[in-house]
Amino acid sequence: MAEALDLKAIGTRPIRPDGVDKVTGRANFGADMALPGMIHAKVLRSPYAHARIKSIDLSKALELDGVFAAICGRDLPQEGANDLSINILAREKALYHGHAVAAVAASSAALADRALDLIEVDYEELDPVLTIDDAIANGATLVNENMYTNGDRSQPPSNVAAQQKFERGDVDKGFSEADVVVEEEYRVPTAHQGYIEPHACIADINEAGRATVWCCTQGQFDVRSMTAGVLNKKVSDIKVIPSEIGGGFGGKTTIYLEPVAVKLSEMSGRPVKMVMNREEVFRATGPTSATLCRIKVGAKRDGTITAATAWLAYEAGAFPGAPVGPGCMSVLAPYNLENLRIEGLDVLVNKPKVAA
Amino acid sequence: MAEALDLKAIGTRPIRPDGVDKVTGRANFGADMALPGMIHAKVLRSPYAHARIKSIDLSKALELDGVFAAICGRDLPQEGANDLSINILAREKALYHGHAVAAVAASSAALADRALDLIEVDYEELDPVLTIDDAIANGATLVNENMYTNGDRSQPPSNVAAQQKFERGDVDKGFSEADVVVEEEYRVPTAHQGYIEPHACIADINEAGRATVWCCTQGQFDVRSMTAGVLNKKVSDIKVIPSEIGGGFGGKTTIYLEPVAVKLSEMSGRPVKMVMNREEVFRATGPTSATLCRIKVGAKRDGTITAATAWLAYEAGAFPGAPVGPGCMSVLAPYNLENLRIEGLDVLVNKPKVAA
Amino acid sequence: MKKVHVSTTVNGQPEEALCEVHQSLLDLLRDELGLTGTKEGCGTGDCGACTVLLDGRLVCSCLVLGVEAEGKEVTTIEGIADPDRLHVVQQKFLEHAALQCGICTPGFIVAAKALLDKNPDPDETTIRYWLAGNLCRCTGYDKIVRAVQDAAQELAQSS
Amino acid sequence: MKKVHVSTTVNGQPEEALCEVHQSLLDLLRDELGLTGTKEGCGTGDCGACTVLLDGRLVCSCLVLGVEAEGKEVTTIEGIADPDRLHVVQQKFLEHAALQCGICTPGFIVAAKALLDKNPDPDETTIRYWLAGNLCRCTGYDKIVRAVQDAAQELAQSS
Repeated sequence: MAEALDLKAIGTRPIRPDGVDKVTGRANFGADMALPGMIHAKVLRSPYAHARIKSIDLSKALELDGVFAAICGRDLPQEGANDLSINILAREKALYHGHAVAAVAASSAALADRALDLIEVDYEELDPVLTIDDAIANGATLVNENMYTNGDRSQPPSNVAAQQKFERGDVDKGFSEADVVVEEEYRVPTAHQGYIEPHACIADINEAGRATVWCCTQGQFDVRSMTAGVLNKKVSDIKVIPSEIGGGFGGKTTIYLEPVAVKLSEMSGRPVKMVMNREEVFRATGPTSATLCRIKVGAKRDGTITAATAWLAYEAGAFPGAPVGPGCMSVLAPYNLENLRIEGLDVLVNKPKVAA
Repeated sequence: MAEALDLKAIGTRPIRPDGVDKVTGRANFGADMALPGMIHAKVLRSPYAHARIKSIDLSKALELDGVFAAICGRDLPQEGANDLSINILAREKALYHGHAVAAVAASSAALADRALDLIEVDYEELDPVLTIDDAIANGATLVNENMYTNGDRSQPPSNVAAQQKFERGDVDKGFSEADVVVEEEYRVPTAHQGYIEPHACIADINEAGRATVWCCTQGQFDVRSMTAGVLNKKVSDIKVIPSEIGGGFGGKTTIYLEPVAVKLSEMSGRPVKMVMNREEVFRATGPTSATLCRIKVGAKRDGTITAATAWLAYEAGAFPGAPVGPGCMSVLAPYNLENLRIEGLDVLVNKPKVAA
Repeated sequence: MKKVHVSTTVNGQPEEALCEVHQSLLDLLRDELGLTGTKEGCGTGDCGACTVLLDGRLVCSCLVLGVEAEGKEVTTIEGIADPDRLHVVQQKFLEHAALQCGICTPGFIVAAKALLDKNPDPDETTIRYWLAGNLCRCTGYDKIVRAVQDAAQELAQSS
Repeated sequence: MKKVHVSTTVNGQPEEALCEVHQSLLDLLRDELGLTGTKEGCGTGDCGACTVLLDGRLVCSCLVLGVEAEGKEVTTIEGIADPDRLHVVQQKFLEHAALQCGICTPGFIVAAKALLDKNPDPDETTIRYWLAGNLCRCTGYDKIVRAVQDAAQELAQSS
């Protein structure tokens, strides 16, 4: 054995350096900042999981005393209208129950909430696609009419945004050599990370177009580049200052509120604070994927696996990007298999886009 | 001549990058910060230019409702009791009219002001030394009884903290060769920089002994090391965050309030804000030196200077450190002289220590 | 509607604030008095992040109206430590690493201190029951329970 | 003594705040309403850094009591720009480099705008007289005067 080492850190129980500030209430989290002259914004969210937005009328909300500004999707730059931007404010369609449709900034959060009731949205309700089974069925309602599997426009549009396959050997031969074949289907429902701290931010932009955003994230540079992208601004025009983060678990390195707050600050000339409530966190921020997996394993009596197949369908939510790739890469990875086939599907459904 | 260059910056009139925030009121200066639970401290200042402090009784001030903490010189670490520390809170003597003697932290600045009236200080008034003439006269009252010129204890103590001499050639011979000898005496009074923004800071220290100080300075690292020195703390336990600075002109790279605010924060468990008023700025922060200079120049009728002497006495205020060295180095520097003698004196008087 | 002028005592200090009638005590503390140590996790009394003492009674400040604080005594996380040292519950949370992100910590500490003030020698079941109204997403609760047990032991030894 | 509940209008928005009777309008704006754009340089009405409009009249807010703002209209530096663009006086201060450290700038801009609202075509003497109550330690005034002259000219052309 090696000789005893004079270890300086291993075996000690140091007090965490942020500990004192966290047990005394000093530590500042996302909603703890305040700026002079700050106003508050709230988000109007779709009451439908899937609906065409025929019109949005902000005028009555804007007439309410104490309301400074109101926006909807058409007020964000069309140049940045990628998935991220459309998730932040819906355009043609509301894609999930809770999808942000408009936002109002007012002198108080309560007043902003009241102003939301004055926004008139004319929806045409559509069939929602709520399960993988429904999403991949023949003739399924399309979450996105312009989505083609792996971008292949020679096929009709589909709710399957991407499909990937990994194969080795000959699975038919493998299964035929098996003494036992087990095939099971597994369903895992959507699970939200459930961080105790709701998403929050403050944005302040000056007349020279330079914005500062305070928010609870461990990914301030991601937040900066994403916010710049949605607003079609230079990253050098945005400074993101992270607060303590009250739990993220992968859910706080993306953005929901920040570009809206910057835009409302620009329109009102005031710093704008936005804090989600718990319901908004659950309705509109990214959980992990619900999955439907079919696994088939063939083995000899001595335990040797002769073949295995895995069919993994992951809910992406309303925009592509479920972590099905890592799923495919790991599902059979512990075994040294001669014959395998793995198929992974990134499936759109009318739910919030997954995160982590 | 050189060819025309394609200059990118010279000749343009760019808008200063901090400009928009300064014309809109967004720019945050020293007094513009506020922290939750923050309390306010004020300083009791000596009404005498020179007085022995026989006793200080803080007890009545501490009994006032809403007062959180009070300190005087004995509450600062004796390990750090150098000139800087004694300037920040007087010990045995008050050394100028306005010298900080005690400080109180209370729930409002007005209440802290009222509490100052309850502090009982027993002064023994001493003769003040207010001019260079008085300071260097034989038998002058001593500002500091332990001050020896250039540290030379073979001579009696003196108000002349330091004396420096520069000589070249033979001035007597030079003056004897002159056709004209002119000798004049010049007096320049004390001038305060007069920055419009009074000194201000907020300090917040946690139970682990880590302090954050917000203040208006361009020298945050100087402020950090000085504050650490006075409090006998590690620099790594202090973080200094500079605000915009509303004029400094050399007067804001030292400290007056910061260790007091940190100490009061430690005693009260609250963030402590300190803002000087205009009178305090003039009474207690560093102006530039008053000077008394005697210059003698001998020259021939053709303009050739044959000899020159300069005797420069600079008021240091109550602690040594007037910029007499640079004065000596520059007073005759424009001339190519064969015979010169320059003498510089760093003179203590009962006035605030000079800065810049 | 005009705001209501509320006079209350927070952590032993008299405080005055203007409060809209619909504002919660949590809003009053955070938004009007700037005491942001008390956190909002759910706004519906489920997570306990906003736990404070109101006249000595443990409440979810999100379920109390701000105007109800009139004339009452409120204790928040900011009032738990002495100026010169942490409360033993705070110290034990640090030593047992009973916090991670820290957002639930103020509520847990206010609740745990209230428990020990009432019952200096609680058994594990009592501690878990008392803290059942406080949710933590990081620690898994065991370290929190051990911190409270250790704090109780230390308080018993020092008294 | 209990604080006084003051209802006022600041930059067009209704505001309510609690104010001690001895607090100045400057204190009310800065400490109670968080509008720190208005600065304190002297506290005695000499420097003009705290200049605001009270019912349209130029005042040193350090010389007005906070309670005097009851029912009145206050305009501060924060209310000079439109949300989407600077006021021409602000723009001209930038273009003429009529600011350096910036602590006096809010007072100068509020005062200069008030002058141009009253007298759209002031001569240099009038500008210097009107701004005599505002002290600047950095710029030497000439650039400030030129900025105001240029702003007047631009306003004349645009109207």
